[in-house]
Amino acid sequence: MINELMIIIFAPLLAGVLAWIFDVKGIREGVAIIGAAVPLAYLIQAYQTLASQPSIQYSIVLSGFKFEFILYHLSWVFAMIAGVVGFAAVLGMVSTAKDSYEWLFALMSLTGVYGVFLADDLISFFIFWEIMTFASFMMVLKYNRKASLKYFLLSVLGAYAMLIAIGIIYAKVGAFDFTSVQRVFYQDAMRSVMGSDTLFSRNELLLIFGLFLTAFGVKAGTFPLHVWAPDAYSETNQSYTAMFSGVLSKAGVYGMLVIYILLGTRLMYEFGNIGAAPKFGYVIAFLGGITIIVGGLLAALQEDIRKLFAYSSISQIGYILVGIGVGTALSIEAAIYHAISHALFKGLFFLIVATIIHRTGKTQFKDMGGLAEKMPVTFAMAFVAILSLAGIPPLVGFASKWLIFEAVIHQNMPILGGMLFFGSAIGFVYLIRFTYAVWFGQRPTELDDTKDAPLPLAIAMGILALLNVVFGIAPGIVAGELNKIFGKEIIQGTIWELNLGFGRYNGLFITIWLVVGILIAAVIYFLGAKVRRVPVTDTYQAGNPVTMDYNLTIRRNFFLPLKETLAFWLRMSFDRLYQDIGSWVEDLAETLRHYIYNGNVQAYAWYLAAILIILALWGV
Amino acid sequence: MMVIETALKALLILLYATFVGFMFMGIIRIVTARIHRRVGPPIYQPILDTIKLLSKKSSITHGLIYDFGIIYALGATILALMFIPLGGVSILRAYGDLILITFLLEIPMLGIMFAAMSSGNPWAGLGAQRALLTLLAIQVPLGFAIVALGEFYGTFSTYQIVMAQQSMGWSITSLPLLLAAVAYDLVLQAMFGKEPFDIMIAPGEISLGPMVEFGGKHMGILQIQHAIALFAETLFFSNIFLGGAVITAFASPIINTLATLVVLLIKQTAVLMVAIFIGAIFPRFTIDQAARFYWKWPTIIAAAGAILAAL
Amino acid sequence: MVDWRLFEPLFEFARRKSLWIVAFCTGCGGIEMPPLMTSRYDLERFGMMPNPAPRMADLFLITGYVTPKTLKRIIITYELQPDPKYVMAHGSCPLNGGVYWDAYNAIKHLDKYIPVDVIIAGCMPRPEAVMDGINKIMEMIEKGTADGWKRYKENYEYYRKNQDELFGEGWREKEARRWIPWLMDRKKEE
Amino acid sequence: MNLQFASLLIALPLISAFFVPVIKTISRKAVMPFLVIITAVQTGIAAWVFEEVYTGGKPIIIMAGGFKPPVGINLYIGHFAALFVLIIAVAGFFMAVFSMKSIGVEPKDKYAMLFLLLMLGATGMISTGDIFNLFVFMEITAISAYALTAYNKTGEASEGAMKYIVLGGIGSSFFLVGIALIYGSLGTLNMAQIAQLAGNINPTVAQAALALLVFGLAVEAELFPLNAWAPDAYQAAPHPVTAMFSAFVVKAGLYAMVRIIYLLRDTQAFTGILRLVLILGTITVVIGELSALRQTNVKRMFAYSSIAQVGFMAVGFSLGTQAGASAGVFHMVNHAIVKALMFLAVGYVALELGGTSIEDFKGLGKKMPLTAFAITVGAISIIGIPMFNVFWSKIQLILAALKVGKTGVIALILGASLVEAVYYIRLIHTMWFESANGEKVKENFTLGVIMLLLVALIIVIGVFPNAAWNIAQKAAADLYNVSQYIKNVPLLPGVSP
Repeated sequence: MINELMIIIFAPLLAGVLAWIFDVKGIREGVAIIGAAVPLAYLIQAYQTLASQPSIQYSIVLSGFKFEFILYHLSWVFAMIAGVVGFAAVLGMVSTAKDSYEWLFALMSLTGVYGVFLADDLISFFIFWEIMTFASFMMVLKYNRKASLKYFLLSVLGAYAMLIAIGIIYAKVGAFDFTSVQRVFYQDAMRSVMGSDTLFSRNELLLIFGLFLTAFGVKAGTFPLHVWAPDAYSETNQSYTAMFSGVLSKAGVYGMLVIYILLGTRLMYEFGNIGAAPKFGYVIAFLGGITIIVGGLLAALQEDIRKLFAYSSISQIGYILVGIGVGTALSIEAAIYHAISHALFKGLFFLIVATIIHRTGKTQFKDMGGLAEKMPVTFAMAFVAILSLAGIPPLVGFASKWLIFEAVIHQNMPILGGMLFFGSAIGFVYLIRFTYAVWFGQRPTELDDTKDAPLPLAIAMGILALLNVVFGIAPGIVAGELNKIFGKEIIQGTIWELNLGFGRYNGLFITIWLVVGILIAAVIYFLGAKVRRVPVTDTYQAGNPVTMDYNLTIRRNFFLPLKETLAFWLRMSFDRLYQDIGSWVEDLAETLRHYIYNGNVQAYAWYLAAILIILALWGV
Repeated sequence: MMVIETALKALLILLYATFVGFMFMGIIRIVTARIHRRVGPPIYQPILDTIKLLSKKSSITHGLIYDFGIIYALGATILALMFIPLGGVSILRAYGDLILITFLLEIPMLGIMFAAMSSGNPWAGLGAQRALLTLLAIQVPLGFAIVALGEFYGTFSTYQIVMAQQSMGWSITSLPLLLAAVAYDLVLQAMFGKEPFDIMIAPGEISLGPMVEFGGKHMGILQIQHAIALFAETLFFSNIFLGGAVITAFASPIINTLATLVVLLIKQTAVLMVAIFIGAIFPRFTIDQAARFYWKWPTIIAAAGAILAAL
Repeated sequence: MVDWRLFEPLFEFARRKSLWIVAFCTGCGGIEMPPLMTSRYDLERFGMMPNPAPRMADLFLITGYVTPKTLKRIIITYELQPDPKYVMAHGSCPLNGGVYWDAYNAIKHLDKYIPVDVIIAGCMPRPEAVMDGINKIMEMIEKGTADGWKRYKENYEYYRKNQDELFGEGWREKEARRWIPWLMDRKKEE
Repeated sequence: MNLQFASLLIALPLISAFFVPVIKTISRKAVMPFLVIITAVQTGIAAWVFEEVYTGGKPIIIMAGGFKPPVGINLYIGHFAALFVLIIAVAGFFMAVFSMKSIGVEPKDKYAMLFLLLMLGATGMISTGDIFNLFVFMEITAISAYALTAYNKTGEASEGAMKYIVLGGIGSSFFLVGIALIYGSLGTLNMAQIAQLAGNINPTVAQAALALLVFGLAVEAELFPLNAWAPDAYQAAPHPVTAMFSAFVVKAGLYAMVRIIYLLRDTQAFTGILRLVLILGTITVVIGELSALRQTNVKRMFAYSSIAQVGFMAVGFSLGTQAGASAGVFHMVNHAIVKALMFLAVGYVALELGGTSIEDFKGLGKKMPLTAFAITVGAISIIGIPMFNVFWSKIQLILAALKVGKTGVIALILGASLVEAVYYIRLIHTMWFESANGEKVKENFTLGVIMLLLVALIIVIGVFPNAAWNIAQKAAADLYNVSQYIKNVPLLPGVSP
């Protein structure tokens, strides 16, 4: 009997390879679904085990490295995110995936992400991190070279940063597994408190922290390393993006948590706190805050449906980082909660986008409109997702956002609080833009025979939408799991209620009273006169007759005034900066090669002479 | 029994809020008229308007969302109302969380936007866009004001804040919250949709923006929603900044409640008056001017308040 | 279901007391509206309110002469209004052409195209006269004789015939071509 | 079976090289098959020796004419030598097979002879235990390499060969001077004895000698800037020869350099030279990668890339720790496999589509899926993606370097490998996702099998690196701890200068 953790990690990869080899339509989809379902089943089964014992562990030795894997509450929660959203995304891909290539790499990235979440030592963490990056990169490469290259370079940069950090730690600690690394840093912290000299000097600590921050920041899409995300998220199979943005970005979040787990105490003692929040967390938190604002504003100004949601997920990740950065138990729980809800609604959103693109073949807002009548099911899903992301009670989006708000403001962090509020408003803004341009208004005639979502996509969306609602009405379910991570009741309350002591939120009451209010309104509505359905052209245009020949809907530059207001800030772009650096390097390289390998043998002989002289000076 | 009592209470609150809300709308029109040296309509005029609109004999719809958005807006407003402490008689005051109420006061607009945009009228779209950008603009000072409150009192429960004010005086008597209150009041101006921030419904320019397609009972429901929202927003403001009111001086709870309501009514009217006066004498900002304004002064004031409260 | 006839008097009162106006100010009469609205004659006393959107309007003011071009808008705007709706025409031009009685391009009889409840004679009627007309229409609403909207429904063929005679068949679609150029950006892009 | 038969590793290619003209007089057609058969036999012997050494755990010492060293010349086939002899033989065999298809230019008999001599030289360089003998073998390798470079009778071929000759000549002459210095001061040419006596050598002489030896070998080992000949030679040489250059000729030079440096560990010059090699290696990596960045000729691009990889190995060895040496050896093995595969594939593409410019690779995935797949796997492996072999050696190397605190160097190298990722990914995208014109090519079965073998090797090592890693560690140990080396060689007692 091979170990269940191994099954959880490698089942998707195996399925992917099989699907790739037996490239038969029907078979490969079945295999892939099984490959995505098996880990989920094992995780659900593992829940029973975790109730009795603290963790499940497993380790193997390979090329001199001991690879250790562990499944405990934290990794279980994250793995469940991967499991559910990954499964939904795979279902979606059944409709949208074109060839076995996509199956192979989509499932490979799922394996990678499972590995990252279950890894218990730095090397396997790194290796699965790389696998995840590589697989997702291949998914993008198929669609767009430039975007994929940008993504890969930034990711590999991050990965190498992580590698160096790991190496530095290894050189001092002599071990890779989390427990011993954590122990060493803890002892270090104690030493620094005692005042005796520490194993890692302050600067080394800063270096390691910075390197890790870079590594995880890239994957999470933190400002200013977010530039890859919009292109990469949009230039691939959108069903896959549900996984890409919903799960893979959570690997970066998980990494931030790993920083806490490993270096937390040491950093806290070295750099001190502000209030109850560690100073080093402030870096993360403020980066997160800026990410919220930048991502949100740019999302509002996009003209491409995929890009809008790409930026939106950057912005949402910002929330999670703020929660993590504040660094109290409550705020971290809030952050994980938001990680869950973000995975749920953003996965749902990208599946919706996948449906729209699958059915209409359009990606620009200017080509869409009035689809609500043609795709009612999809629109219903979109409605749930919109309310959830905009943070409308009683949906999961609000519960998690509310937790983050309370956690942050309770720590007396005014600026971050303001950033969060701005973020929620900008969420409204870009969502309405999406709603208006895609679902409402006048429908271009070429979309008149658009069909509704295909069954697999519909099922996938249904799963996620249902979870959105359930976890919103009964937020205590999630809160209970999160409390297990810290082993104490940080969020009290029943399954309906979150009670922080200084603030309460009850999903059930809100639902009830919302229903009551809507009933009252409905009564008034139905007492009124009968309504007559009119076409979209029967609308007031200063008395001008309206026909379908014209575009009644504002589809381009919907937020032009915003653009004008922000004109100054929009002029600076990190994306362009990086591209310039890239081209500089290329030119430099070309010049170098041109001058060094100039094909002139005398020059080569002179090199020899030069080296000889150097040697002589060296020697004598 | 419990349920019936609650339901009765809720109904009473609802009726009271609606009635007072309509009165407020009437007051707005009268006072504005007086400032214009006009006679102005009778104070019950908004009620007549609503009855007329509801009694229209024909009415159109642009689809399911067009109707549902309206209903949702009113429902959400009623929901918000239930969470705001109204002296001692509100239903869910125990769950009246600052953040929650702030969100709840915003979501009716979402419903209206959905309905308006589903009509496909370009002016409705334009109005929605402007309304959203106004929302975006006010969100920053609003957020800072809320943050200041939360940090100052260390709790998010509106009711506890009211109680605290009973003992330690109104919020605006302390500097940080005074700043927050100033910023919040500027925000209220946009929440009421009064000048100078009513570009979203600019009647002459985009013919009421989001409202352009609503007629008959849709508009009537929106009038009711507007009335309740007016009541709720003023009530919220006077609760968190003007000390609310919890009167226990008299023996019988009935009289206590009535006295509470009266006190609250006075405070709400005061809040309303400020808004009217500002609105009556100012011209209209374009949307980017409004955004720049809100992101400059109110934000600075509110942020100062929040930071002071944090220290 | 509630029997709404009981409330009919209340409704009539409300309708009478809150007339929201769509003012079609193309003619010279447009200049008479500002004094009516502002502090001199303050129409708001009667709960009347200028209102840009026809969807929620009750009273449709046509202030002055009507040309075919404006008539098209008048008809469309009128049809957008929900019942019950009332029309009031200022001046002699809508009544019988007035000074344009022999102009080739002015509509002589507005009530051939839409039902008009009250026509205020005069060229131009002063605000007092207009307010007199408003009183008149309020009385008519009370008596229930302001039934233009019913007549338009009943004799729609008649009105439609006159309109089509004037403009030709399918004029709504045809004419739409040249108007609203700012709505044609999709065409411009391609 | 008598271990002395291992000397066949040297003898077989030599003798058969001289038999080639005879074969030719019998039949022109038989030359190439003869070459293949000889290399196959050589592979068999090498495999046997490998098996013997790694099971027996003791190195095989072959004394010419039974004279004990230092009087007689001895061959020392330790773990490292056994491993690399095997690699040389296998690569030689594959390339011989490839040559049957790829070499159309006459005179093939000369080609076969030079081919065998090249193998002989490399084998000798790796397995000899005598420093002058090393020089001789190096010259054999070099000269046959020059000739093979110029084998395609084109202008650029002769130009590349010319450059190679000039630089190589300078290098080996200085190498000779270095040997002379050593001999003059120690009076012995036997490596073991040199190592034994290295302690009491005059430091100045030691430094000068070491410097000259390193200098001479660095030319063969392609360290910057002594590698200027490499790009032209690689591009101009026949495809199998290029593959062999990259697969073992360079590594033989590198081996010789490292071996000598380690032998003279006891001298003061040791650390200084190590630092020098470290610097050279780093620069080699950086310059190599950067130069490859905008190459439009794929073969030349691979040439630069392999230069950079050699820099990696040099850095690994110059760390001066056991871990570093192991990593270096491991990287040598992996790189030999990958580069053999890639140059083979590129050569094959050039054969089929008539060129190695990037244009010819457009839509290769449609035209020659197998070859494209092979190149892709190789590229991904070189970039250092997990589950492919190079990843392991790279990570071992980096960890070793960081253990001795060389963070800056590592940062530089990793930055350079970012560049590597760029140009390889561009190539992959061009191959698979760009529009192809031209019909599908029927791919040669034998070459396909060879490529698939190598691909399988890459992936197997990538997934289960244990075995390869242990072998590499053993080999590195053989290279690293010199005291063991001295013990292994049965020096004639009492004979000392």
